[in-house]
Amino acid sequence: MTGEQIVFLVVAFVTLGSGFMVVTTRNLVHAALWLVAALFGVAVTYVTLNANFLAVVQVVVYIGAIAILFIFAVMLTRKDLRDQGPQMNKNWWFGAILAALTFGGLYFLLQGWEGMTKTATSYPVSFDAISELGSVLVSPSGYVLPFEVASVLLVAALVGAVYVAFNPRDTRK
Amino acid sequence: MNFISTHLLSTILFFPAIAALVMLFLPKEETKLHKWYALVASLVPFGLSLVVWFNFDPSQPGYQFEEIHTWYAAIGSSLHLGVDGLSLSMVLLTTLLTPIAILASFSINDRTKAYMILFLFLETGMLGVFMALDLLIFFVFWEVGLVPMYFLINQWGSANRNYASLKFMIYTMGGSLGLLLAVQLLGVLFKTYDLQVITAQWSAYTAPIGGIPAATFKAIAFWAFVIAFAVKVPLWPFHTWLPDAHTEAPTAGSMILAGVLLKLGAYGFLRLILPLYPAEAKYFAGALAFLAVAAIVFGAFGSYAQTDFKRLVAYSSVNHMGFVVLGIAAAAFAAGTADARIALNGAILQMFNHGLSAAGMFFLVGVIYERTHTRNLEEFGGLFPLVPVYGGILIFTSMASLGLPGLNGFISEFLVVRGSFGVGVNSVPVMAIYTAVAMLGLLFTGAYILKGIKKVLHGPMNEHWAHGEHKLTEINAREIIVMVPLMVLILWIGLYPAWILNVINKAVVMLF
Amino acid sequence: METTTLIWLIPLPPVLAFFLIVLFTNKSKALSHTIGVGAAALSFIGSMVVFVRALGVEHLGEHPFESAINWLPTGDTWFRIGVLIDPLGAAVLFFVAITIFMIFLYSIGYHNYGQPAGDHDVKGLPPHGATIEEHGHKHVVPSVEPMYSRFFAFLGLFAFGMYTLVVSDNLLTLFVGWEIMGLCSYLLIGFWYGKPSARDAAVKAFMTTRIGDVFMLLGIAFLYSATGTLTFREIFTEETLHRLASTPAWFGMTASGLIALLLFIGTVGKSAQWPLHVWLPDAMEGPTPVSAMIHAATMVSAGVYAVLRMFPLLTADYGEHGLTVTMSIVAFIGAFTALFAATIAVAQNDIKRVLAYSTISQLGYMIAALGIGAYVAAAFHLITHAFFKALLFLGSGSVIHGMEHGVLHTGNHHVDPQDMYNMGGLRKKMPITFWTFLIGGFALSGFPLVTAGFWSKDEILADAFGHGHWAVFITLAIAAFLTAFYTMRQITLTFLGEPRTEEARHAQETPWTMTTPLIVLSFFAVTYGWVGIPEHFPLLGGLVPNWFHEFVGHTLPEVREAPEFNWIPLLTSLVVALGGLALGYFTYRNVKSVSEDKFQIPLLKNKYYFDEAYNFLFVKPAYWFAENVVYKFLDKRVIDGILHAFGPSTQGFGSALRNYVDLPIINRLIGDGSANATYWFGGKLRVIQTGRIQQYLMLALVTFIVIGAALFFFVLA
Amino acid sequence: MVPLSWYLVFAAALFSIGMFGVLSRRNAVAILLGIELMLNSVNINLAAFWRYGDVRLMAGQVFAIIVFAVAAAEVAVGLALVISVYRSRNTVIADEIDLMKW
Repeated sequence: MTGEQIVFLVVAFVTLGSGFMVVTTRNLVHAALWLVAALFGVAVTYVTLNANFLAVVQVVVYIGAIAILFIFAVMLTRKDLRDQGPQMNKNWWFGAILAALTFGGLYFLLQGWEGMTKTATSYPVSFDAISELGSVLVSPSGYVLPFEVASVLLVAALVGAVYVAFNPRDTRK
Repeated sequence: MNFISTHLLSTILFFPAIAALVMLFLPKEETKLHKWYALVASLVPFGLSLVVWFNFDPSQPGYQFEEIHTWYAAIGSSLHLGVDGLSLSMVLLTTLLTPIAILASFSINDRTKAYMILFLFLETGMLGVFMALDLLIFFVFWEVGLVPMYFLINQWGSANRNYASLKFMIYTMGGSLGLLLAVQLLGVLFKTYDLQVITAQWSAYTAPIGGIPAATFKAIAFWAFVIAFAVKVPLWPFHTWLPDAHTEAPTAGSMILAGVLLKLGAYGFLRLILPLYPAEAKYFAGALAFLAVAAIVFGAFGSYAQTDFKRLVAYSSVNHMGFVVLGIAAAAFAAGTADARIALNGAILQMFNHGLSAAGMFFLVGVIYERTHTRNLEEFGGLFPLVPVYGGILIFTSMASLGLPGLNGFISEFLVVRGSFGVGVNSVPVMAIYTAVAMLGLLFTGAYILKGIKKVLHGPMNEHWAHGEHKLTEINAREIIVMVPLMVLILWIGLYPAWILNVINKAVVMLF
Repeated sequence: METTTLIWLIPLPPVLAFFLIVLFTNKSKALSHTIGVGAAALSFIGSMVVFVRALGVEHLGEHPFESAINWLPTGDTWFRIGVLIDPLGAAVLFFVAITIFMIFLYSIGYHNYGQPAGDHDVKGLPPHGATIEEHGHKHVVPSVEPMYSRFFAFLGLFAFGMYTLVVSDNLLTLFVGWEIMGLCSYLLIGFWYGKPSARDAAVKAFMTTRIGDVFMLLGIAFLYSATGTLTFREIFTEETLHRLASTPAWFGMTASGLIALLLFIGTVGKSAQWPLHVWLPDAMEGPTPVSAMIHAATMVSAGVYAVLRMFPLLTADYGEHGLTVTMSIVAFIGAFTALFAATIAVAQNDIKRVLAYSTISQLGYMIAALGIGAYVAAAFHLITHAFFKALLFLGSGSVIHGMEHGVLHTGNHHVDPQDMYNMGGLRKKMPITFWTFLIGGFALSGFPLVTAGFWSKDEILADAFGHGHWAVFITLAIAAFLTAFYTMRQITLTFLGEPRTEEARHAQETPWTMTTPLIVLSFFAVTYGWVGIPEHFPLLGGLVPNWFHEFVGHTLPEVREAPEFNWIPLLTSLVVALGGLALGYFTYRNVKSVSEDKFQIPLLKNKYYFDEAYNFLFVKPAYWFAENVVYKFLDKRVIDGILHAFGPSTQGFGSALRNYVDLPIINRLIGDGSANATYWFGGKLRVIQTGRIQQYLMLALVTFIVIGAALFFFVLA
Repeated sequence: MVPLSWYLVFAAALFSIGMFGVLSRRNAVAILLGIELMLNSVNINLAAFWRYGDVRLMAGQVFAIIVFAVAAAEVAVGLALVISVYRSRNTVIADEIDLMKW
């Protein structure tokens, strides 16, 4: 077992554990914080995959923006700070079975795939993935169209979010 | 001009239809314009068919003035037109009678535009049947002719027109269902609807179809053809639509019905049944002859029993067309013999002749109906002094219908009788008996014709028509002009039939 | 001009006259009769020229005038028509031309040309007289016929028909002429169509003759089929005749016999032989010139002429050992008719009807003669009879005309100017008519030696006797006796004695246009007999050569020998003629009124009830059959019934389809049923619509997994 | 070196956990949290496939970035909705937001 593998396993267990806490903990603020942990684990995973840019974006966007947004939302919508009452609905067991089945099914499918045990080639030394990514994203022969679409999507989401969350009763002249 | 000379037949065929479409744009109120326009439009095909007639070479075998245009390539059907001596005489009859009928309907003032448009379409439908050399096209035109006629009877007919028009339409359509199926069968078998190709192959076709022996199939298809045409001819006992339709139709409609539409059936016998089913026709000729004789005899009796003048004339058509089928049956019995050819000459000439005399008779009935508004023979009587010219024309035309020697009807009836009796003497004795029985019909032809003349013209004058508002007026100049070409042809064929019979005869010799 | 060209042209002037009068000159009486008579004269001159030229040809029988053209194409060959004048044709043409011309001339006077138009005359009825003022007082004179022009047109067409028939070289154009005459007889008998009796008589004449005509047409078709030609001289070749005579046909006859019989039935109709004789007496409804034309000179003769023409065919299988079936039938019908009609004639009072039955009887003579093979005798009698019978008819017309004058004078229109019992003593009033009528009557009776009728009748009797046809001989002898009797009765009642009515007292001789034809015809009624005196006749034989026998006899390839002279037939004819005349005179000399007439036997007077019987047996059943069986039952009930049954049955089928298929199965089960099922399922399933997003998601996932698993295991694996 | 399978199994596990959260949590915000986990597991896959394929083809990373954008948009709209619902119904419990039922 190499060091990389050890690192991976540690990170994976941490991440999965945090994820599990996200979905099971009663306190929603804690859940959001566990999410931060899980997201961080994912960021480390990106690093092990040599996707440095992604790791950075993960930290900046997810942890820095989205997770914080969640915490705001949790706080805005809480009636009392203790989060009383059941946090799981009454069909939670069925959800669990489905989740397990999904995992089992995916595992079963992956297991039967011959590319499963593929190992990575060594990362080319002089390859600058970030600049390559940048040029591909804005190149007409690359992904400029999805890029633009994504930006339109973001704008639309922005406007939509404002509109939806906007409370007409609160407006004062 | 070059286009017309290479597309002479299709020009004749479609000119009336195109003229009818143009007529749609004429103003609605101008009845006089409609009439003259339609008359001129129908004279053009007549002129062109005269051109065809004079450029036609009767001694050349096969079809002339042929044209093939792609129509429905996927199923092997094309607009294939052509004429031989047989169809040319019918084309000439049609193009001649249409302007005459249009001139005869100048007295109509109700919705003339629609009326004339229908009439022109009718002409195209009839001509199409006579010119078509493609079975599917034949069938299409066969049905196309029905529609205008249905509306002519239904809209411009007399009291019982709804019943009559419906009976006409449904009967004819019902009769031709089998024809459509049989045509489809031929089309599927040979991958083409071209008449010449099918004629060449079908009569010799022996392979079983769908496991059923070809002979059975052919017999069924034969009867499908026969019934379609028998309804149209009409052959006894499929004739009862005829008196109703003819009686209720407007005058010009009756003229065309009797003059041309009945010929479509007989033409079908000659163009399709005899060439396509020589063996079946021979086998079933006895039945055909029986029905023909029944038509002759019962037609004459039926006519004799009438008190309605127009109905009397209508029944006479059953009687006269019976001779056509008798000739055809005789020819089917003994195809290729001199007797058969004489019988066919007679049958075809009888078609032409009946077209002239029946159209004339219906017109004359219409003339008196327009003036008196009755067709009941009992209400006439002794009209001769009031309308001497009309009376003379009526007697003349009646005599043509009666088959008086020296007029056209005699020639054709004699040839039919001669041909079928000849078949009886020389090959199939039963035809002699049929011919002898048909003579009974010929006798009663005299009886009903004389009855008509007697009740209308002769006897003590019915004073009702002599004075005052009911005073019967003499036939007018337009009506005489309608009758003159008919009468001239009646006499001309009666005295010297060779000019037309020569064309027919050469066609018959080459075809059968 | 070529003789053949001339023959072609002979029939044309009358038909041209017909068209000219009908189309152009019908308004002008003078122009019309000028054209009509002129046309008749042209044809007459042409005929005479042809006749004279024919006389000049030796062996005309073998080398007749003939010419033909192609007429009808029939397959690979042509049907040819043409003209033929052989000795028979020439002889017939001679008398036809004369009589026709005379009749045309006579018609001018008969229809009162030059008289004023009538007071109340209408077209379609006989003229009733016109009132004129003369010397200050009014009196009624005969008025001109309102349809004067039309009459000449019809006569012209009639003449065309007869000439066509005579000059034809084939049976078909003969038939054409035959039928055109039929039409004209219809038109002329029904000339006064306003009278119901005339109208019905016309129809009766046409229909009765048509019965014969259709058989004749059948015979023509048969002959044409069997020989391939209708031209006389092609049929009458030895081999053709022999072939026909040896071909068996139906009913135990040979082909030639059957054909001849069928053609003969045509003659039965046209020549008014029993049993188709009924039309001829009724046909007297027509104007008198018409009666003369139809019943004496031309149309009825045409029937006999046709049999004469077909004589080789009739006798083709006659081998001098007994008559063939056909000949026996012909002989029987002829002889029977001769006697039968003569008996009826005895009881008739209408002057024209007597002549009508007399005509039937005389035609029976000719037919009987033909039936026993006496060709020349029949032809001879045909011609002599045509002359004297035309004379008698025209004479009777003259009498009627004179009587009408009397009727107009007295103004009593109830007096029938045709009834002989209203006449009497006319010999003084109408001397020319009397003397010519007397000549005609004696000729008809066969007054010995001087009249033509004697010679021709005697020849027939001699022939019958000479060839041993006893039954025929005796029948004809009795008929001859009756003929003489009723002829004398007629003369006595009409001309002799004293006038029985006021009208007869005021009768007047007729104008020259009417008497001239009488004189001309009476000349031939006497002299024409002299051209056929048998060579072996005592005293007279050989004084004049028997030209007729020599000439007409050579029409046939083999001239039959005239029978040996025998006193028995001669004495018989002398006795019957003179005896009949004497008896007639003495019986009717003093008869004053119809009640004194001993021969007014109802059976005879009513013509053996043939009209009634035919009406009951044929006419009414035919109409009944046509109306009730064919039209009302077959067409209206059966055929239309079946057709109309299609309507209700289709409707019944449709409603059955609706009630038992559409409504329960398609509507309720499938249509409403699917809706109901959906509704039911919806009701049951709606509980899963909880509105809870997570449950939806779960269901979706379950479905996804199940489908995915199923796909994986069943499709991919 | 870590085999590809590890990453994939790891991503599947994270995905299932997130899914469990989505299916089972009552709080709408918690459901959104589960969705975030699922999106991240997808991103891991994208990155892994990029790395284990030809690194010069940047599709994996590009799509991961687009998923980031989508996730951001989703969170923004989702949370706005939650807040809006909360305002009107005074609850964020998913079971109680069941207006759209029969």
